[in-house]
Order: sequence, then C-alpha cells, then structure tokens
Amino acid sequence: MDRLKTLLFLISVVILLCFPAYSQTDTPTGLAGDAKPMIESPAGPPSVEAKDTKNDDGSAIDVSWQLSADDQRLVTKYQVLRSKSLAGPFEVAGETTKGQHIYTDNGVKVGESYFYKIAAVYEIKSADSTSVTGTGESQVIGPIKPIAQWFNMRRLNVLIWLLVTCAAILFYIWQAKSGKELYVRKIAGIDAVDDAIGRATEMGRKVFFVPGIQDMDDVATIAAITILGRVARICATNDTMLDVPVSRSLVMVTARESVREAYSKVGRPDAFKEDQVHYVTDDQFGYAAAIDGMVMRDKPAAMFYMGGFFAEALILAETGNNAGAIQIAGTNQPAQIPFFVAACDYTLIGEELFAASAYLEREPKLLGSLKGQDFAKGLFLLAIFVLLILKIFGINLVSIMEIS
Amino acid sequence: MKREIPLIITFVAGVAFVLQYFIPHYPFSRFENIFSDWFAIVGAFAIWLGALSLMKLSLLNISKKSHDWPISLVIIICFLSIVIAGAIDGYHGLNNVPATSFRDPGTNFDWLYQNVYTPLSSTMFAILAFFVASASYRAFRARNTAATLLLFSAFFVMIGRVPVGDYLSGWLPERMQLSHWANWLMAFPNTAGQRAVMIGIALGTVSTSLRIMLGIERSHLEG
Amino acid sequence: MKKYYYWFILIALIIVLILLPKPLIVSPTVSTTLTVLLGLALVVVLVLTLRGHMIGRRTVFLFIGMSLTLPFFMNFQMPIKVSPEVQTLFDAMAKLPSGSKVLAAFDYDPPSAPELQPQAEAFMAYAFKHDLKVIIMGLWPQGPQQANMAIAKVLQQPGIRAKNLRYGVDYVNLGFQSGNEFVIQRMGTSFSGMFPRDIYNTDYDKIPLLNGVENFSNIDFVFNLSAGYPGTVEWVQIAVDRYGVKVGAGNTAVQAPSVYPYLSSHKLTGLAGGMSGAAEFEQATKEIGKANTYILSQSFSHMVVIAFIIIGNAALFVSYRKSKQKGA
Amino acid sequence: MDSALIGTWLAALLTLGIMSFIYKDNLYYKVCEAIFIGISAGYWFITYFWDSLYRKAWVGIVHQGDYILLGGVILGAMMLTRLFGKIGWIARWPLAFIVGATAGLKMMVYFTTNAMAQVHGTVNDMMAAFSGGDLYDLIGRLVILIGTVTGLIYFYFSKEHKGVFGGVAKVGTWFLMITFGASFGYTVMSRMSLLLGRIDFLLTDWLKLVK
Repeated sequence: MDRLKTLLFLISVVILLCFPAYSQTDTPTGLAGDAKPMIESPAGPPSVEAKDTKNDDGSAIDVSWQLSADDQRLVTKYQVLRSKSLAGPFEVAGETTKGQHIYTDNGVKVGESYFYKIAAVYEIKSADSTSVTGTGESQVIGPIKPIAQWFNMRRLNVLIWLLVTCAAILFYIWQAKSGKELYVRKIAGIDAVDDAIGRATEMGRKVFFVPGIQDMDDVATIAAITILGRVARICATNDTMLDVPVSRSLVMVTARESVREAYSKVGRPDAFKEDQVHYVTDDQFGYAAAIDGMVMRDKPAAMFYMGGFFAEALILAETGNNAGAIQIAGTNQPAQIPFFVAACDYTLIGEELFAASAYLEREPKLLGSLKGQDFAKGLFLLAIFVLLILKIFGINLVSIMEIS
Repeated sequence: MKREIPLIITFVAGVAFVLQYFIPHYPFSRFENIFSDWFAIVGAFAIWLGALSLMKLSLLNISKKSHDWPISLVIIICFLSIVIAGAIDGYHGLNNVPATSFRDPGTNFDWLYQNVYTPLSSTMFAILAFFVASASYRAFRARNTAATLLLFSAFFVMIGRVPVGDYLSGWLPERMQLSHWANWLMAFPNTAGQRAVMIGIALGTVSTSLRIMLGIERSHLEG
Repeated sequence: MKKYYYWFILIALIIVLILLPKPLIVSPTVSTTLTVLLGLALVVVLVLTLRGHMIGRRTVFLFIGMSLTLPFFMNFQMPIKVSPEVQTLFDAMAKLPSGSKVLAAFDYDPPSAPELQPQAEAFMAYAFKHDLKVIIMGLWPQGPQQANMAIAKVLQQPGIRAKNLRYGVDYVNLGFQSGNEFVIQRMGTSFSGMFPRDIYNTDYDKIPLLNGVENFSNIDFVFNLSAGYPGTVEWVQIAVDRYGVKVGAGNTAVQAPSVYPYLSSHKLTGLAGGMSGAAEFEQATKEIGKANTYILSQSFSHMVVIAFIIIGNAALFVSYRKSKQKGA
Repeated sequence: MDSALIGTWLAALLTLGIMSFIYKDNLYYKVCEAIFIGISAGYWFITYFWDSLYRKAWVGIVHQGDYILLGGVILGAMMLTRLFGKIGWIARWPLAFIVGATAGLKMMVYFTTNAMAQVHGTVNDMMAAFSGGDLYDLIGRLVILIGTVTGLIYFYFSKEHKGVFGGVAKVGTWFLMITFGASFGYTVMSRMSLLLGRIDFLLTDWLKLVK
C-alpha cells in the first residue's frame, strides 16, 4: 500500500515538472522578464492565384491561396491586400478566418488592373485593444483585370426553360384568340352552384353572393365577377332573390352591370333591381359585421364567397354556417383556404378560382394562359420522372433544373 | 399617346429586370440599380397618395356633413397629430449632435407609436382569436373527406407544437410522441402540398407577368 | 339587464383588479383546481351541445379569454423540445465565429410582436454575447423600431451591459427603405446604394462597422424576422438564390408552413415558426424570455380550441346518427 | 402623472375599445378604429417622408448630386396627380413603371426559386435518399415526391378527373388537405399568440398583476 502511495507521489511530481516545460514550448507569449512579448511571425502563404470572377459585371476578382505552413499553429486570420501598382501601397481588401483559402474581392472596378498579396496574420487580443504581433506575406501577383461578361452562362438552363414556358403560354393565347376550342375540366364547386340555387328556390329563400374585400384591380375580384354573372343567370331563371353586398364602390358598379346583363340575357330584365347589388362599407370588420346582421335576418339558403378574402373570411363563414346555408367559397388567399374548407361545402382552391372563371367566361387570354401553365406543369412533371429514371440508370442530369 | 406610353414604360421596366438576370454586363446592371432606386421613391409617393386620398375623403365627409362626419374629424386630427410630431422630432434630430432619429425612444412620435399605434394595430388582429374559437365550435365540421383530413392534420399540429402534447404523450417512445408527429407532418406532407401550390402559383405569376409586360393584360392601366 | 349595468360591472371589475395583491401567483393546488374547473366547464358544454343547445358566441369568447388569462397566474413548467428546424437555425448561428457580420432584417410590425419580439430579443442577446456584429434593417417601416426596442431591452442585461457595446462598432441600424424586394435586389450590388445613411443620418462610409461591407458577399449570415410580404420568401428568392448568402428565419405562425419547401430544398437555413418556434429558439440560445412564459397560455388555448372542434363535431355526429335511425 | 403612466392607460383604453367589438359593433369601437385609421395613415406618411424621400431622394440629389434619382421623384410626383381629377391620367405612367418592374422581377424570381428550384429540390432529395440515408428519411422524401406530383396533377386543368388520372388527383387533394390542416393549426396558433400579447399587456403593464 505504501509503495503504491510513493509511486503515485513520484508520478505526480514528474507530471507537475513537465507542465512548465510544455507551456514554454507551446505558447508563443514572451519569456518572463521581457518588457515586450516576443514576436513570432507565421510563414506567408506559399502561393497565390487571382482570377476574374466569371459570369459577373466585372466588379469582382476571385483570390485563392495555399494555406500558410503555420495555419493551425499561429495564424488567426488572413488579410487580402490589394494595390493598383506592383510597388504598392497595398490596402486591405478583405479578411478571412484561418483555414480559409478563397476570397471574392468585390471592391474592384471594371477596366482597371490590380495586384494582390496575402498576409497571414498572428494577432493577440489584449484587454483594451487588439495588437498585431506578426505577419507573413506571400509574393505579389498580378496584374489582373476584372472583366464583365455579356451572358451569364450558368443561367442558360433557366433561359431555355423560361423561353419554352413563355412560348407555350403565348401559343395557347394565340390559339384561343383564333377561335380554337380549348378544353378545361369541370370544377366541382361550380357544378354545385346549380344545386345550391335550386335548393334556395325550393325553400323560397335568398341567395347571397359576397365578392370579397379587394378592389377591381385584384384578379380574384375579376374572377369573382365572372362567377357572379353565372350565379345571377341561374337566379334569374329560377326567379330566386339574389343579394350582393359589396365593400368597394368600384366593385359595386361592375357587379351591378354584370347582374343586370345576366337578367337581360335570360329575358327577365324587369326582375332586376338596382339595390340587389349594394355598397356596405370599405371597412373590413364593419363589412363582416354588416353581413352578419343581414344573414341572421334573411336566413339565406345558399351563400357564395368568391374573391379576395382576409381575416373576415372566418366571421363570414361561421355566420353562413349558423344560418344553415349551403356555402360555396373560392379564394386565392392561401391563409383563408383552410377556414373555407372547414366551414363550407365546396371550396375552389387557389388557381381553381381562375380556372373556373376561364371555364365560364372563355376569354382567350385567360384560357390560353391556363393552358400554357398546364403545359409547363406537364413539362415539369415529365422532368421529375425522366430525371429519376435516368438516375436509376446511373445518369445524373439533375443540374438542368439547378439555378445559380 | 395616353395609352401607348404607359405600355412602353411597362415593357421597358419589365424587360430590364428580366435581361438583368441573364446579362451581367454594363449597362444592364446599371439599369437595374437605377430602377430599384426609382422604385423605392415612387413607392413612397404611392403611400402618400393613399394617405392624401384618405384626407381628401374625410374632408369631403366633413364639409358635406354626412352622417358619420365626427368620425372623419377624428381621423384627420389623429393623422395630423402624428405627422406633426414626426416632422418636428425628425427636424430636431437633424440639428442635434450627434443626430437623433424621429423614432428614437423618448420622442413624441415614439410615444404615439408605443401607446396608440401599437395597441390599436395589435388588438385589431388579436380579436380574431375569439372568432377562431367560436368558428371552431360552431362551423368547422368534418362534413366530407377533405374537411376530415384537414381537421385531423390541424389537430396534430395544434397539439404537437405546444409542450402539452409531449406532456400527454410522454409515456410513448420518443419517436411516437406528439411533437414528433407534428414535426413529421410539417417536414414532409406539408412540404409536398405547399410545393405543389407553390409551383402552380409560380407558373401563374409567370404567365400574368408575361401578359402584363407584353401589354396583353392592361387592366391596371384602365380607370 | 339595462345597458349601462354592463359598464358598471366592467368598471367594478377593473377596480377590483387594480386593488388585487401584486404580483398574483396562485399555488399549484389552486392552479390544478382551476384547470380541472375549466375542463369540467367544457364537459358541461359538451353535454349541452349533445342535447341540442348550442352555447352562445359570447360564452365561447369567455372560454378562450379564460384559457389565455388564467395560465399567467400559474406556475407550471413544461419541458420544451427543440424541433429540427429551430436546431438547424441555432446551429448555423453557433457556427459563426466571433466578429462575424450578421444582417438582421426586421420585417414585421407590432401585431406580430408577441411571436417575433421574443425571437428578436433572444437573437440580439445571443449575438451580443457571442460578439457577432449586427447590421439591422427593415423592409417594413415598423421593423427598425421593433429592433430598437429589442436592443434597449437586451442592453439591460448585466452581462451585456458590461461589454460596453458601441453603436456603429458593434451594431448599427440602417432603418427602413421602401421598395420591398427591390431593396434586397439593390443590396445585392451595393448596400450603401440602398442605404446611403443609417437612421441617424450618418453617412454609410463613416460607420466603422460597415467598413468593407460592400454587399451580401461580406455578410456571414442573414437573420430575417418576417410577418408576411415582403419577408422570408423574398429574402430566399433574391438574397439566397441570386447572391448566395445564408438566410435563417423567424416567422409568424401564419407564414411558417408556406416556407417549408425552402427548408426542404436547403434554400433556407433553419426556421422558428410562431410562438412555439420562439420558445424553442429561446431554449436553444439559452436566452429564456417571454415566449417561455407565453407557451403555457398557448397550450391552454390550443386545448380549448381542440375541445371545441371535437364538441362541435360530436354534435354533428350524434345528429347524423339520429337522423339515420329515424330514416331506418 | 408622468407621460409613461398616461401612455399605458391610453393604450389600455384603446385596447379595450377594440376588444369591445366582440361584444357588439359599437361607438367606442368605431372611435378607436377611426383613431387607428388616422394614426396609421400618418405613421406611414411621415415614415416614408424621412426614410425614403429625405434620406434617399433629397440628400441623394441635393447633397450628393445623384441627379438620376430625379427620375424617380418626377415619376412619384406624377402619381399624386390622381388627387386632381382631370389630369389624373398622368398617374398611369408611374403606375405602369411599378407594375412593369414588379412583373419583370417577379417573373424571374418565381420561375427560378418557386418553380425550377422546387422541382430540383424534389428530384435531388429523392436521389440523395436513394443513395444513402435512413429509412425514415427515405419514406419522408418519397412522401414529398408523391405529394408534389399528385398535387400538381390536381391543379392540371386540361384533362378530366376520371379513371387512374382522377384517382391520382384525389390523392393530390388529400395532400393538399393535410397541408391546409397544417396551415389551419399554425393560423390558430398565431391568432392565439396575438391575443396573448394583448392580455399580457393588460395584466403586466397596465394592471401590474403579473411580473
């Protein structure tokens, strides 16, 4: 037991003695007694390379270097030094941390020549200020001129995909304009409109159409007015009362025209009354509260919400639900779609709203765009499959979809 | 003239940003910078237009003594008070050494921002929480497959994203706990659906932009 | 009851609240009792609903108000697990060496502050403690002001105050510029072009911190707090895809789900979504703040909403069964 | 009374005023709303004045001689002609500029980041999951692939949803519904947080009931 203790003691003494020895070789701080800490400079990077940055407007140069031999031991950072002449003076263009060996210098101007060198810097931080204690510089290289390119070759694939997509859209718009019948699939929510109004007719109750709180400059409102035309036509045929509360004066004017036209088309211009389409208020929640009151009073059998909706969607849908109405909604506002799906019987999701309006209106530019987009979707789907199948055979072409 | 020039402006501004993406060389890079700067300035005037139209409308309301004219008066007083406060604070700030900003803590503008603007704007949206709750009880029904799936997914997210989910499912193995379900749902099925919507909207944006730039769509220039 | 009685009740309530002892924290037993009572009340609602009495809107409002208010007085602690998205965000920040330049884009306004302000404070505290240089800007005019509030609060922490951080050297606020995504686009070539001066009208060139900050290539990380447009989507589309900078984001819960595709395609480096994201971010950075207090109320309210959905659907199910039986 | 205390009381009264809407649309709410409309319009007005017009345009042109910025100011001033009925058509020029520039930039960013990069991400992740990675990841990536493809097929309007195609589109709607459910949950979370913020203000800053 005693022998073990002695052994332990001896080992500890040896270890303790080793400590100062280690610290002296390991830390480069000066020896005791010296006024100034001893300076040790790291070796400079052995080689430097500078190249024009490709595919840019000539405002950058890529500088790269080999790490200093002392990278892990002494270097705390590298400084990229730049000058317009070989002799200098050199200014600091940028810094990187140790272990880094590339830097893109964005401080250059197109057309001028530059020289570079890299300094490996060893720095000690003292309490109040930073003092550099040693640098090792590389050789100067240059001159290098940054050049501007006329085409960003890395973006060639984007250009091709974009051209194909745009060409398809324009082609289909042209086709639609020249009178070709373009097929658009049926949309469940629109087919349900007839049934919903039929139910209102049977029950002898009103139909409400709410065109959202956006103005006429919003595409969703324009699509909504198209659908309103269809709804008004069926209401006019069935002799069902249609009520359209509106929150923008411009929308009121347009919607009124659309409804009047629908009534005339089915030969019931006499049944149309101006105040079927009426302005309520521009105010978001005021609008919702007012509709809430109307719905509670009239207990409509069917309610349509089409257009741009925001937070008021929730209040409206709840109100209609409590009145026991069949509800059909459609909006391009992604945040409101969930609430409509949960509270309404049918919901036109995002693009379906536009597809529905193209389907009803058959306006060439909308129909053509829709077909063009479908073409691009098909192309992308095809690309996914082809790329994956090629990959199975060991060919990796996924970079045709890469953007940089 | 009234029609052609706006169409040309639309075309030039749009094409400049498309070409800039592919051509890094001068002058395309410069165009893009100039147009971005202009855009910032025109944007500021557009906001001014909105504010000034509101003032015009409110003044008309007061002069016509329409039924809610006192409300319009409140709007004008509040508008002027914050504008004047901001103008004075900003002007003083320019002369101070070192310069201060009109929105620094302690200015009148900041006082209005903290005690009037912040509570009002926050509460406007906060009351929606009440409506969400009442709609949950009275309107959100699993009336068809779609709505059922939606509500189930919402259930897992709502319970899994707060610690109470793990509190309740703590007895399950790590990978079966509710927070894990929510993470999985968000990372995979949600990403898939969002991606489909995202690609669809992106293509819609491309076609609308193309129509606008080529003048096929010109509804924004009417009225 | 006459109309003005409600006003009396409200004023009396406020007076009572003002007179209550402060701070008011109830014991665990009372907390549990309150929770159980809330649960029982929901059971009563269930029974009423199944019998065909839908309770009124205002009662539902009362429930949600209670579920959010009561937890403030409770002293429950629930362990919070950091989700992978938040962990990614934190790891990216933890990797930054001290002295790194971080661009903090504050793109939100006061309504989103409950969700985003805790993230802003945690981020600022973390950045200051780890000597990250913070450059603040906003695509929303209210953003830089929210940033100032966060900084003012964080600077009160003794550990940070001791650092004697200097404006212009350790952090700088460039303020707001109009132009939405065009601002980001312009910054791709030149920060000083878009922000010729900071909020104090100091010239860009005269600010030491901005020395050598030409464009995104001199920025090590972008932290974006976003409540909508313009925000994270635009930062990813332009700053990441065109200028190759790393962007991590804190989002409002409304926006968060829609940016998940960017996470999956590795365009976005980490995401803290909504209040839960904020609480997790506080956990990850070890800067515990408001979000960790809020999360209990948040949990309660989620439970109440879930309960209401279940109750409503149970009623639907029962009435459906009944009508089927009648039909058969 | 110091201004901070007055401020807190004012903020509390305004908060309660807006909240009174949930009981019923009333005058108190209407006044608070009007204050909000006025203050926020003024807020935007003055912020844009100092940040964009002064700091960027005025200083840029007058102090630094960057005269090209004048183009923006002229276009902006044209915008204001909207206020004067007759010459309002001039406002179409700056509007055309805004719409055109936005269309150009949006076209590129949406096509690259939201369309191409998403297709790239879907394929690339799938490949990565094939060549290595655990089962959990593989299943997840497969779910993304199937969900994205079927979701896109749902939004394909040129073919009727019948037979196999209809079945695939149906799967697409399931994915969309799960996605909307997630958004639903997150939106509820957000709404609760906002109210939480206001309640915190009332309890902590105003009534000082909680620390």
